[in-house]
Amino acid sequence: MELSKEKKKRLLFDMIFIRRFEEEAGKMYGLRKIGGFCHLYNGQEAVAVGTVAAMDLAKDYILTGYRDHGFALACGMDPKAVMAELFGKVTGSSRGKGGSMHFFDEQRHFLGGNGIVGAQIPIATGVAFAQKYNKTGGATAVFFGDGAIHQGAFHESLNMAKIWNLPVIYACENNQFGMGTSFKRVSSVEEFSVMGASYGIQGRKVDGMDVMAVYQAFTEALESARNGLPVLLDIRTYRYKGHSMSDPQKYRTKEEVEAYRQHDPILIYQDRLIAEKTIKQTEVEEMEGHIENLVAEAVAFAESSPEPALPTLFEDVYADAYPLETLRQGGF
Amino acid sequence: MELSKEKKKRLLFDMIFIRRFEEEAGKMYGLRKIGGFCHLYNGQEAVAVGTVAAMDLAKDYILTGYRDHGFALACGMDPKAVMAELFGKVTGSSRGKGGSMHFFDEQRHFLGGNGIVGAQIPIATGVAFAQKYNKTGGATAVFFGDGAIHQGAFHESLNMAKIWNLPVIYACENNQFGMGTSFKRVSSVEEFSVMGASYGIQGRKVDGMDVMAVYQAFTEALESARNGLPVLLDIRTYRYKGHSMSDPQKYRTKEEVEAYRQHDPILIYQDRLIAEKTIKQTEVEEMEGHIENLVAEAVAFAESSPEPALPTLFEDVYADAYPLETLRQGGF
Amino acid sequence: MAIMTYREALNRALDEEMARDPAVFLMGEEVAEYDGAYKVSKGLLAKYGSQRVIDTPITELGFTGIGVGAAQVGLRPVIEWMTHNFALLALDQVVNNAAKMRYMSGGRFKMPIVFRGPNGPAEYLAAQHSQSFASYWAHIPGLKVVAPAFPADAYGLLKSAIRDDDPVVVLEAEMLYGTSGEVPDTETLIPIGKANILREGSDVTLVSFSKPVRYCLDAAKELEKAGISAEIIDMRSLRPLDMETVYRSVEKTNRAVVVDEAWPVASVGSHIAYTISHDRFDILDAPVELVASHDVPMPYNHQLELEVQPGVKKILSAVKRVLYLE
Amino acid sequence: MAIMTYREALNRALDEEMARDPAVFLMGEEVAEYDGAYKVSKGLLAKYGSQRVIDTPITELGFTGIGVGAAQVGLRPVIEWMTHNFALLALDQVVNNAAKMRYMSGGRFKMPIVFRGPNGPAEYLAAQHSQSFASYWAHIPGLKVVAPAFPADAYGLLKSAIRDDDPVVVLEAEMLYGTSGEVPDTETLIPIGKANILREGSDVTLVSFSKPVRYCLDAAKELEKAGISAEIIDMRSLRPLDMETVYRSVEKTNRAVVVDEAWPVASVGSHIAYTISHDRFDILDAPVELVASHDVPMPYNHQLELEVQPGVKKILSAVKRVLYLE
Ligand SMILES: Cc1ncc(C[n+]2csc(CCOP(=O)(O)OP(=O)(O)O)c2C)c(N)n1
Ligand SMILES: Cc1ncc(C[n+]2csc(CCOP(=O)(O)OP(=O)(O)O)c2C)c(N)n1
Ligand SMILES: [Mg+2]
Ligand SMILES: [Mg+2]
Repeated sequence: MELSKEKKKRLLFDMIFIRRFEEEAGKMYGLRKIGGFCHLYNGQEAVAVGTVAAMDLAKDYILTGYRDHGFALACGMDPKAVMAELFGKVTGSSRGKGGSMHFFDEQRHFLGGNGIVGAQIPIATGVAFAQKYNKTGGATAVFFGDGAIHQGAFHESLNMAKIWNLPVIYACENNQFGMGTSFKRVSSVEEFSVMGASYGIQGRKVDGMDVMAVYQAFTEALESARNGLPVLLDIRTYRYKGHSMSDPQKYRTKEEVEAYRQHDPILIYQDRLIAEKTIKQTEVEEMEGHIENLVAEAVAFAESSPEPALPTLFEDVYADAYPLETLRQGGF
Repeated sequence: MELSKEKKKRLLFDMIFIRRFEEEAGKMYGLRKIGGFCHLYNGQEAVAVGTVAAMDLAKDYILTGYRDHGFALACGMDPKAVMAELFGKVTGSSRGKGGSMHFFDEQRHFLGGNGIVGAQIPIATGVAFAQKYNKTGGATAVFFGDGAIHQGAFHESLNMAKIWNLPVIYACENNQFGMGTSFKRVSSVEEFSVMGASYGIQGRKVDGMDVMAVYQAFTEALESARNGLPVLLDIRTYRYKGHSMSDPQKYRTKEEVEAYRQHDPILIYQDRLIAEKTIKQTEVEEMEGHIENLVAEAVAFAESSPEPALPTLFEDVYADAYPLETLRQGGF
Repeated sequence: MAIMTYREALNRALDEEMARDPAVFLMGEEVAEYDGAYKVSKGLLAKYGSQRVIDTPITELGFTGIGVGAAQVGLRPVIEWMTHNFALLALDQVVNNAAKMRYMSGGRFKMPIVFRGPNGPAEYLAAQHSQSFASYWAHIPGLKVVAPAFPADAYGLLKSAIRDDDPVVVLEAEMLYGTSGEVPDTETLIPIGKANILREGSDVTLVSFSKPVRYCLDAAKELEKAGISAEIIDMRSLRPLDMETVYRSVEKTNRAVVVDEAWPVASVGSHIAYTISHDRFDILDAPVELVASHDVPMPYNHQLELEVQPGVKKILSAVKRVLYLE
Repeated sequence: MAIMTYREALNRALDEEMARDPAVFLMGEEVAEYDGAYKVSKGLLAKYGSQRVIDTPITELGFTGIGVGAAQVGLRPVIEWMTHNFALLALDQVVNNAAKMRYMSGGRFKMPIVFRGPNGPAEYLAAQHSQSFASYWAHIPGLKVVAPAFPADAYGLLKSAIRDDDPVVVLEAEMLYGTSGEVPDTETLIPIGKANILREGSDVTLVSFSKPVRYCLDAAKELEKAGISAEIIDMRSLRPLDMETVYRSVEKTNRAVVVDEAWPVASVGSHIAYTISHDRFDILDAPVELVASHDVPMPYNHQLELEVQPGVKKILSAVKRVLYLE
């Protein structure tokens, strides 16, 4: 299970890339190029990257909530299409109709991007159901927050996954807050891994600030899931930014955030790779330069892309020739 | 915690009474005096009776699902009003508007009677919330089936009950079937008591065919609940009749039902009381005679009561003077 | 033409579609070993096995979401809700996911899923079990909605629904499962979005769907005795609504009565009535009447529950109003 | 008269009612320590403590049901949904329990509970977060429903809602929280079920509620320039609907345009439009127009999302149609 040098570097690249992409997204939000809710992924990069490294997206699937930029990019979605989507442009991955919370890429097996807290949990269970139905050998990983785990959808899904032996990994991306609420204030248990016992499912706590730990845990979880034994993971991570863009963050101290930043998943991993001589400092700098270009390219693409034409609002409602006139109201 | 002789007899009386009442309800259903869904309680009498014996309905509350005849009677609802409700008469406990699934008695602290599987679980949690809010010292017991425990409402409620230390007992009345489905086919665990661990709540299995065991377990559970520690009980019982009135019961054998009938909660308890000389056979016969009269009285009352007048259909929609004309449609 | 019940017609549609396409599966409470709470899935477990006919725990939100996920990756789930009353628990998955998946992904996903089960007032079931939620589904863009009143339509619409690449909600009428009618022997699909003229007439147009269509037929017979000729349109589909067929009829009769067994406010019935009022304003000789249920929860008592709902008497009286005979 | 925002007006209503009646409590996601996701509950935790201002886990079904239970035994819960979009998860508790408890118990229980939160199209939030569910609530007997457009109404209606012994759903307009207006200095309740004539006029009646009321005001100014006098009625309550006030206006103007930002099919807007069409059939000089949102999920792109919704331009064009000027 030891990764190749190339793959190890790739993980570093992906994490730095996501971080930079998010910083840029934040900047573009400040410039009002992006609007609405925009949930940045800074601090949590090791989770998406470690996961995707373990998975085989030729047959496996990933779903997550609205904090989906990191997973979309880790799954290999085109950053230009992702940035353009944030800009609401017609070249965006959802033609400008989805925005930050609704990234999808059916080819890269990234199935969203869901704005309703917890709603992705049963949906992912259904994807795993289909994998079993079609005997694809694939598994599905679904991510949800520490806030989402209390939703009824969680309870209903895990029970069905177990009774039907579905190939699914339930991964709580526990960044310790649901909006302004520390998970400890609204959770009757401190370790979500214990919840597996209610369903005869293995539960496990994972260090989400360590990309290799995530990779390892996912590799093992996948093996279990592929054998029809669903798994529950409580992945401890931390978000550096506010919940969305307009969060005064009074619910935590600057010191707390700073302390976590000292254990930054990127820095730790980078130092480790340098120490073990997998990568050289100069290579990292090269990487950063490359990433800089990619992000700039994405922004330039988004910026220069056209807005969707107004009649596109009537498209993508139905698959077939729905009587279009009935969709128009009020003297269009 | 040893019960007085009188109280012990009372438990026997109540169980026999419920059994006879249900037999009569079944008969009346056959005669088309009662319609719709009618979920009989035969076999489960020890649960309702043992529970109520432990509770103090001056301050405690009980809620259950649609299989509510047993609890309604155990709580002391007037059997005449209950039978009249089954008949849909205006003298019924819900003025003929509720029927079998919707018994209520606010004075006897029986809060229903709910037709949506699992819906009573959060409602009961709210009743317990109010008890704590008002510092009444009371607790709430909510009953739901083995089928209901998988509903998301269960998961959401137990977590909140624990974080707020609500005085509530979650009692799964596990009669081993949800309609035609053995609970083992749809449950990822065999013992629901383990689910308490997901919420830091004590879980416990109870023999629901033994009224004293139920009484004991509830006495202890109530003490815990009153101290702000909610409890989860998995009460094993068995229903003798079909799920509702039109159930061919192909999902179990006659032998299985017969085997449970050998451990009938009434017979066992009656034999025990006779053996320990709490009651004499003749007293039991007297009791049965008395019960026979009560049930006959209830039927006579229901039979002779008037149908609700048509305009009553517009009553009880709102508390105040809602513009009645707007409730009428289609040229009444 | 075979005579079969509404229930059998639905069963046949499921059976044929499952035989035709291995991606079709049926999931819900009691659909497999119990053969369905209303026996619509009778025999399917025996025929297609437990991989394709699946009993779920009582978890409407969960298994509806499972259907959405399975459809997102290409299966064609048929999700049975034991009744639409319980579908409220699953509404979020239908409204926020199934109906919007295509749109919010910019067209990346098909959503070939069917949600079905009995809907509408039944008998002796009281407030929580006897309701029509037609308007909840019809309100939502991205969904299609059908509400058959006859075995042939139940058969043909369910087949169309299963083959449709959009999510389709099927409102089966609980009280009609046991009713019989002719169904073509050969495979016949009924297109979604096409109303059916059940009876031609010249004096008044009766527009309805699902169970109350039957009352319209009875009312028309009564009216005929009084020399009044009623045209009856069974909408069959509630989304899209085939208003053109309605308009053509109203152009002939200049009068319309809409019958919907749901509550009146913000109902499909009042919407159809408005649409006629608006689009055929100039030719209407009388206000369009709506016969809906009274605006109250359903009582258990049988006399009351019948009084709450539309029936022949109320339809006759509405017809008399539009003909200024009352 | 103080000038305050819609948000502040709601906050004041909550504050006054909590001060007045210790049975009133506020529960929802982020209502306490965060002061509310939209800051409607600002300062209430500090003032009333964590027993009465309660942060919940993200469990809409659960805490809504908790509210129902608390109300059943006499408390007066105010349940905040972070938005009505998420209330779909809780719908069952509102529709099947809160709305029916009184009825199915034959009048044994009051249900003094308020469900509130932002509703309706917002900005840049896309399909799952930008929807109006007015019709879902208005459809249900047993509920009352209010949808204020101005701070004074938000204040006065929320106070009435909290004092009402029936369940009341309050539709707050997400885009109006920051808008300002006069609110009486002394305690003033607005009765549920009374519309408000915002502007008198003689040529056409504009009927609306919530955010689009503002567009009607703007449209009326434009129309005035063209010599057209528009009367504007803000329904304020959607259940019960004060149709009498609307009828009196239409009797004067003989023309009506209804504006509703929800989807058109089976909407409150189409219901109002039907009711006018029916009850004032003889005096209408033109079909009642409905300006609703286009019948599509909400897109993220800002130009598209504006185009989807009713706006001044569409209202003007509808007015021109009812005046046969187009
Ligand atoms: C059903 C539902 N309820 C409420 C919200 C509003 N909301 C959006 S994000 C959020 C917090 C979720 O926290 P968590 O699950 O921990 O995810 P994180 O944001 O930390 O990634 C809330 C309450 C929503 N989108 N959906
Ligand atoms: C939400 C919901 N789903 C489905 C039903 C239909 N239904 C009524 S009872 C029942 C079985 C419930 O079984 P269980 O909880 O074990 O209770 P029991 O009947 O054994 O007392 C079902 C599926 C319902 N009433 N509500
Ligand atoms: Mg979180
Ligand atoms: Mg059971």
